[in-house]
Amino acid sequence: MKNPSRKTVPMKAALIIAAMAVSGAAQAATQQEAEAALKDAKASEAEAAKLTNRWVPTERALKTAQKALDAGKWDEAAAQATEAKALAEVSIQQAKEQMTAWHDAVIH
Amino acid sequence: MEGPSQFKMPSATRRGALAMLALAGLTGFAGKVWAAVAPGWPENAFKQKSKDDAVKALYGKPMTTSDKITLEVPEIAENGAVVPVTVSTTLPNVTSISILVEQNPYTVAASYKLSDATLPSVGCRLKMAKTTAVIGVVESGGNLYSTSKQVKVTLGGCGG
Amino acid sequence: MAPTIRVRAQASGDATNVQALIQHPMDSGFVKDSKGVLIPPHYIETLTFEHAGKVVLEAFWGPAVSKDPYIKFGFKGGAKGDDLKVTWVDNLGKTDTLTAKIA
Amino acid sequence: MKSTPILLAALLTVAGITSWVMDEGHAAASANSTTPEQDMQAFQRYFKQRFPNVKFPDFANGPYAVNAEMRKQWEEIMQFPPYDFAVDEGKTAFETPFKNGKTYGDCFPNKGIGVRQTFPYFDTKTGEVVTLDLAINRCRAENGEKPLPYQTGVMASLTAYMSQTSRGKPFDIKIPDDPRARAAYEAGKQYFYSRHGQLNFSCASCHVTASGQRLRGDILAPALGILASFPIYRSDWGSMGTIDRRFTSCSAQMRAEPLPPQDPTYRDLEYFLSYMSNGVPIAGPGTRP
Repeated sequence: MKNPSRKTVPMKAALIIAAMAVSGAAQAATQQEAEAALKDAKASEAEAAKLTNRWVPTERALKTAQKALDAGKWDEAAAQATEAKALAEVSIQQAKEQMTAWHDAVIH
Repeated sequence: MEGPSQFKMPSATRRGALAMLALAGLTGFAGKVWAAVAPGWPENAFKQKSKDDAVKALYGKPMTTSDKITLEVPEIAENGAVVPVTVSTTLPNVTSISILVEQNPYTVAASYKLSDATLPSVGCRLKMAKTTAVIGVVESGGNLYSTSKQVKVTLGGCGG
Repeated sequence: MAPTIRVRAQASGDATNVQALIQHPMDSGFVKDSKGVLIPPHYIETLTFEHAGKVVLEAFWGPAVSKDPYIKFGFKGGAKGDDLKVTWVDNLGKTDTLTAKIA
Repeated sequence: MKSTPILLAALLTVAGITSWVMDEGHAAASANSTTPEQDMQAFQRYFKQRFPNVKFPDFANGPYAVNAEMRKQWEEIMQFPPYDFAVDEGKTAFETPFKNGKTYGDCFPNKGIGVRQTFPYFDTKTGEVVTLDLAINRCRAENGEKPLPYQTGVMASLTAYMSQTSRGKPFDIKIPDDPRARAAYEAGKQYFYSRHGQLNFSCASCHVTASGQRLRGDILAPALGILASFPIYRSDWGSMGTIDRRFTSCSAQMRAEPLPPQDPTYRDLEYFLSYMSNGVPIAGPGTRP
């Protein structure tokens, strides 16, 4: 019998790293940087969507980033896009991990 | 319920309503105009924010606790939006039963006028903003009696 | 308008047991809609039950009565086949009435 | 960046919850090696053992089957349930002919009366899971009517009426001998047990591992029979909601972006859950906190 709790360790680490990445993201940014960050975040979220695992906060951050971009607030747009990207990456990792991990939860 | 009793508002209230009407006309807050008061509805009592003020506005006399009143309420409300409450009593000559919720924005939740044929037991479903006391008030033979119970209200929004 | 009042009145022995359910929003005035705008108060103020020309219960309600409100009470007298008239009036002056038969 | 502390707190909370949920982890096995029939037996055995005092048909009543205090309030509310208005509206809608003179009854076996327990079924012609709600909208389309919104309103009223005519009839879900049907079942099963969303929950985290326990003010319903009372009047909503409304709000509560109503994945999930509940009687419409 496997120890199921071992499986969650990388997940936990990823969650915490994501949170750290987010808190360090508020740097000055140019329009190009903000646009690139948002494009990057959207690409990750598209991958999460393919795995049927978009997250509510990712969507929220993407929307806020887009709004900030439209309003010419590059710093906020970049920061929100970075947050969205970090969240999307964790959601992708979660989905990939769950492709096999779900078996452990099955009633049996 | 028959007749034009709709217009038997106390004059102070009517003046207030008229003033509001004029104000609404000027400022365009038309929504406010439609506030009406049904005949007999104790408007002042429903505005009170404490147990004492509520009882004073409803009955104008003091109350004493009584073990002849049964208050059926849940210990923990499954949802504060729908809390079943029943007040019954073995006291004689009951003319009125009221239900107060102590820490709701307004204390009076419901008040019932009973005829001499009405059995002294009323049940309904109430909203509770938070954990607080529910008070059952009974007017019997011209005197006021009450009993109270704490109902725990927890955050919902999940489960089911 | 679809009927907003449902009544079950049952004669049993020398008394009649009454239960009613009313379709009404009972908006308290403290709740915001999905756009964050306060929903104005809209609640039933009075609800009366009349049997044989006599009011057997007059309810005064406020914003603390639950949405789609319910009431349960009983009165002495009332026989199978008798009429029971139920009327509500709300704070916007809207009203509905229904005459049910005691079963 | 005002969301950061909240986010951080949520993530750290999740890390804690994860280990709590996983502590009760079940023995793993190659899940695909079991048949749906074996899955169902294990599933039902699990809940019977977890709730030894609950009579099998009572699993239709969700939290009220497993919590006495809540059951008392429910019985109070069931004296005159607030869904009665919806059942009336649903009956009228059900019996009112479409513009072409046909009715809903013409689209269903037995004129649509007492058939709720056979949904969802696997349609071997189209190769997909068909729920009652989807069948209702397909019926409308065939008769030149616009589709109804899925989450509440007339759709909830129609399914409330159709469920009421089916009360007491045990769930009777079949998985035909068709690899596509088996694949739909497996997809539903995978979705049920997979963690989704920022809170890292699966359906099973709440409705298997933590079922019967309190989450904030609510008692989590056991997954067995969890769909038998739908549609429901939830006090929290102050209105009726369909299975789609519940799935959508569950997803959102897990901070997973909800799928569109009747998304194939949600339909597969309903197929799996209903099959697991075979034998539990239909009790809908229901009320929930």
